[in-house]
Amino acid sequence: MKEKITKKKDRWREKCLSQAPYRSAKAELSGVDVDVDILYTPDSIASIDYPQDIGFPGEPPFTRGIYPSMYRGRLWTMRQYSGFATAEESNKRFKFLMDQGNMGLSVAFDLPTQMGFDSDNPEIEEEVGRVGVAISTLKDMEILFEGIPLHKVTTSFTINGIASIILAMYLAVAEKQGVPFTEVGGTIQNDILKEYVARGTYIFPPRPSLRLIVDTIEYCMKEAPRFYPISISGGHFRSGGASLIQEVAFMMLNGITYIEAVLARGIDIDEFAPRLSYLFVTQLNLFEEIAKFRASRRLWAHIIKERFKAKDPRSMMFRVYAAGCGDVLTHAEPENNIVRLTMMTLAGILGGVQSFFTPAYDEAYEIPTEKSALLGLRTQQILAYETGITNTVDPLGGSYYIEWLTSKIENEVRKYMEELEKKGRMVELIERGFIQNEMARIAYEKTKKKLSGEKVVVGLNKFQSAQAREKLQIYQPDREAISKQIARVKRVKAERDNEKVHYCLKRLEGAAKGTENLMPYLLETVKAYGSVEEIVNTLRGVFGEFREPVM
Amino acid sequence: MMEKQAIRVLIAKPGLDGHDRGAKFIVRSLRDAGMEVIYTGLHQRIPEIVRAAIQEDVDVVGMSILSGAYIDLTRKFSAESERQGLGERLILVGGTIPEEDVPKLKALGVDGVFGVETDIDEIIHFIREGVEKLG
Amino acid sequence: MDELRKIREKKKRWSARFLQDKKFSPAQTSWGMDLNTVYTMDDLSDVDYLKDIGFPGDFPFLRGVYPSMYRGRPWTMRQYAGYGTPEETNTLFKSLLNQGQMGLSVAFGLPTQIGFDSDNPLVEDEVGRVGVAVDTLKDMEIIFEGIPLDKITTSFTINPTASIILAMYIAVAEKQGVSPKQIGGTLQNDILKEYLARGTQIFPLRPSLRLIGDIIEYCKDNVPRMNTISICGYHMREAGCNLIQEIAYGLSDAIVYVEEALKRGINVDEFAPRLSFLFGCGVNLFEEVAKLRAARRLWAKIMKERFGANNQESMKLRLFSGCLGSAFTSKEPLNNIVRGTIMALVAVLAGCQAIHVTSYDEAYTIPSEEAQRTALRTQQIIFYETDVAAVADPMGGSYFLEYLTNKIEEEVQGVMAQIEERGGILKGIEDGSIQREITRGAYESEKKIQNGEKVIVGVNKFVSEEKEYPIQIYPTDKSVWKKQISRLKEVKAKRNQRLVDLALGEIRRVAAGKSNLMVPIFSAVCEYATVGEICNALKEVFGEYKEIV
Amino acid sequence: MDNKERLPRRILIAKPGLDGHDRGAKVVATALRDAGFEVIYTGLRQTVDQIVNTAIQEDVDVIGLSILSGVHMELTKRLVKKLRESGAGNIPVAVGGVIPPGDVEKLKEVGVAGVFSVGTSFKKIVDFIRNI
Repeated sequence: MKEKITKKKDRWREKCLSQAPYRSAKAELSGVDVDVDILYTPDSIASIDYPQDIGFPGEPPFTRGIYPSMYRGRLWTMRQYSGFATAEESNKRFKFLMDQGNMGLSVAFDLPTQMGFDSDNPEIEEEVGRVGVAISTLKDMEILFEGIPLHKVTTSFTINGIASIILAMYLAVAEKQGVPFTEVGGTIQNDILKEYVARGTYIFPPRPSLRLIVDTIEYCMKEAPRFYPISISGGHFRSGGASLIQEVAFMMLNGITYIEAVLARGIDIDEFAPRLSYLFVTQLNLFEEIAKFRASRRLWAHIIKERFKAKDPRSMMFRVYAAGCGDVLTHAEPENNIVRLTMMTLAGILGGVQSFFTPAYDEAYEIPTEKSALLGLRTQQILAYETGITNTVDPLGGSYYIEWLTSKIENEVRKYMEELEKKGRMVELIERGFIQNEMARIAYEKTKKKLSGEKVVVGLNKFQSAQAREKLQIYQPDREAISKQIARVKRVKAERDNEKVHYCLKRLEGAAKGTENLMPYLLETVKAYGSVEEIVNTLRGVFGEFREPVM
Repeated sequence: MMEKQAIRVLIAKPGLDGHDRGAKFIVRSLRDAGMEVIYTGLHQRIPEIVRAAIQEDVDVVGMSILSGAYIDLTRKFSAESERQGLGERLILVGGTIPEEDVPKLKALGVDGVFGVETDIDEIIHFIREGVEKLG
Repeated sequence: MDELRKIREKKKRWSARFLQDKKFSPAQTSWGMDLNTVYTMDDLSDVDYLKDIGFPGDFPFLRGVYPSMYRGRPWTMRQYAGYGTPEETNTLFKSLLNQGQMGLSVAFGLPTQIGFDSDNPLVEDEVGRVGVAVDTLKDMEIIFEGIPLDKITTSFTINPTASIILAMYIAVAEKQGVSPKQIGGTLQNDILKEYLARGTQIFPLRPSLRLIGDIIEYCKDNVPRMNTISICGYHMREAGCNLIQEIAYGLSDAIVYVEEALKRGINVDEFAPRLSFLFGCGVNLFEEVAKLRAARRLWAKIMKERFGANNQESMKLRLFSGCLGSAFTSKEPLNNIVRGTIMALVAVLAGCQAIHVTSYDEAYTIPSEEAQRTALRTQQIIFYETDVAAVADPMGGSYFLEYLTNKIEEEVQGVMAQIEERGGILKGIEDGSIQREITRGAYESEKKIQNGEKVIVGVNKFVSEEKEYPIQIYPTDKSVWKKQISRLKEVKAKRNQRLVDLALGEIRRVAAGKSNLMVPIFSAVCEYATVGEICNALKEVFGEYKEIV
Repeated sequence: MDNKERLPRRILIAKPGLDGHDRGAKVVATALRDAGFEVIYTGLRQTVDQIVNTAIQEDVDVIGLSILSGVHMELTKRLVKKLRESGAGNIPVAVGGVIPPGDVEKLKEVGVAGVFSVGTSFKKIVDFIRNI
């Protein structure tokens, strides 16, 4: 059969195609371009063994999805990232989005919080409440979740350098609401390795940071089993300019690093691997993006099973949270971004993600307005309820092109990972700045192509209209609200039991010098209203600070 | 004839924002264009940036700001330049900056403002002309 | 075969393990067929790749009508446009061409579509409202002023007056020094769907069909690059029928036109390559792609097997596709950009030759320039940024899609057979049974929306508080009408009335006989006879259609 | 039951103007029939004079106009005027179709009793007629 098709295809190429001139096409899979054929047929995927390579949803290697009934059973979580200014304002936005059908909360923090500064620190005053909500003490966190019962929602926190502190605060809020830790669900990003390469909110050097992460994983495993203590991210590499292959490969190598660090404490893989989650972004190349999710599921299942000898299929599940990539949005003609975001959201859903975030069309970096935030949610709802794509699991499965791409991506990632592993362990490669350079090289090439017009961006470098540059509106936080936040932090610091705070910080310092799990100490400190900055300074005293290798 | 000296540029990322893709792209592009470029890395405080500019004796200081705090940071920069005596340099700010805020930045002493979708050749050209004028 | 058995066994085990007691919602296709949770190879066990799927550019054309598809060249991004006066339309066309649009598409005002002149007191309010007003050749000259007709192609949404508009277009070309042999484009010219769904019919059924036969015959000899009919399922779908009926009615109408042309003794391969089709693209991604692929395979078989076509070109179902406007909502209009994107994607994934994306504000006004731009950008982004056009029929082989394609083809064949059993589509139109079927569908689907069974986001689920509409309503005034009647007066004063009368007399004479009407219509148009005058001459002979209510 | 006797029973659904999109008109006519009303549907392209004549001859209780081509203001004004001139100004008129929100008040000023844009629920329309 295969031979017959190949033969006929060759004849077709000769007879029909040779008379029709056509452009060549490349996949942007990696730095090395891969030629994409003009047509895929059964013989393109003849080496694929259905039961072994594709299989059934809910069974390893999970190519078609990690749950047997996927979106027929229940929809992905529509998780719109939001948070700005103060806890009060963000609390209001959360409630608005929940009223509109948002199923899970997702908190964005301002940069001072992410970097471990309190709002009342005059050195960073201009950044308070700008790109997310300001959280300095437990008081702020209590207000953020005022009237939101924590056993009814799940919350995702985009926080890394101080993830353990935020987790402690969230658990403290739950305790005050009378919700047992065992009923608290959500995710903290807590993936520090990618911060050194792509996002920049690191504080401590990699090794102590890694310890903090293992502490949270171990703690959640025992105390808060519904909580995902880490979301291992490839997405930020991609947004920072990496290729699709790098996105997957860096994520998996980081994942391996975390897993090995936990295993080093003598914990069994099947005890914690089911609580790991992963984060990708989607860009515009629809089929490549869909294939990426399928390939990653298959590859990760193999790695967990073969390399780490997991037995529980749940350990092998690649649970993925994805977001549309802000990097491909343009400031010119912002409505065009609605089209782009629709495509990126579609890629995620056809890729079988567990939750998705569609950014707002009018922000490339800034805080969305209520209207644009709502449109992001509407995009997901239209896909979920109007397009019928949730009616069957992995609807593209079997497509010659998709199956070919899936295998191709899997192989390319595998090759690239092997290459990198030969060069060293991930932590070392990051410390040396190797990964950073590897990524910057590709980002540079990509940006050049975009600026030269070789890579078409509609409305930007091709088909610009006269009024191309719409008015860019930068979110400026309400100064009055910020002043209130600063005043609140000062008041909390004045009114709390300062002796107790000092005592807790001392205990924390002592524990940090040893090898104990730091989570109980952090919990104790935040409950005494010890602030983010105070905790970070205490830990910095023990751990030191990371300095970026020079470019 | 004296050989023309390469233009020296300091690219800085003030503030806490960690999105350095744009800054790194500029660094590489300016180097490709034959300039000597010093990149500060992330999370630079303004006084450190001004100090580095004086020490390295650069012709151009470019700051990449994507967090929206460009006015505040630029104001700090110009006060600090005054204090440390930075003198005449070509000052550039790049990032997400709306049209109507450009005059405000110019009033604070910024020579050129570049949005995120600016053509790189435009920036190179601007630097060459600006440095020539400075003498 | 061994592999299939293995998969079947495995699937059975898998279902027993996971799907028996698990809670998951049932799902159906839009026409009510139950869907499995997952599709695998064994759902396609009777498919023979070479025979049933094949290669693009090769019979049965399931994977596309051209071998290289969009790698060879992009589809034509054809945004339907035109309003107000011919001058305004001309300006708009030029701006769209500057924006990268490749083909023009003219929307006509209702009076022009139905054969009334702008100075007819009955139509005062409607001149230039839903499209441009054309009374005489003069207007057409203005619309295409400075647009070289040998360089672009134009699509005309015009039906009972298609012959007049075609004659005018040829006349404009000749004035530009362009031979009719060089001009290309598409006339909608599909009268049957007007009786069914769109409502611009003028004459009774049989003479209307004769006019279409005349156009086909005339173009074959004189305007060979013109697509003579665009056979529409689109409007029936918009009027309420489901996607099976959309294709079944469309293809049944097409068969009528083919038979009409064959009656004149023309060989099928002489005219069939100039037939094209217009179907809708809905938001149901997989169904809609499957539908268009199924239509392609089915049409190829009909042409080959039923009409004995030999030329492959005759078997190709060339597709122009448009977003279903009925999927758009006037609430939260920006949501329509999301819907438009999915529908445009459907068209591309299905391999259409030309695509129109509806502007997001079209649910209640003439599109604003910005909304029009976004609609065009939707297509450009899909082509240039998403790379879905890099591979021909990229979804081909998907178990779900191929399964749906087969099912839809079967269902469409069933409906077509039923229509034929009941005496054919013409009889169905004449006795109103098809119209009733369509209305029933519209009513049922409206009820489903109202009781929430069919979800429309922002309308019956996730409804936000009604805010101000962020949309500008197209302003209307009487200036278009005034301008238009004053021009018409001027043209009438300047033309040679005696020659006009002679030409109209010739139209009446030919209409009563059997010769081709395009010849006298072309002469009348060149003398600046009006659309209304020509239609009235024809009405005197043909009579008028009476709607069955 | 006296009260019930006086409830409106006969409804004229009319499509004035040239627009041929009759999906909405036909769907509403069907829905009203389902709700137990007697519905007279005019068919396409009715002039204002024709609609008024039919309304009087058929002794209808309500006139419903369906207009999708944007000419609702002009046509409605003309129809209401004609109704009054013919001594049938007491027949309530409802307008349905593509009506921008800004025009709703204007239509009511002209004398229209109800305005129903595309997507209005059948129940709302039925309730409106019952409450006349």
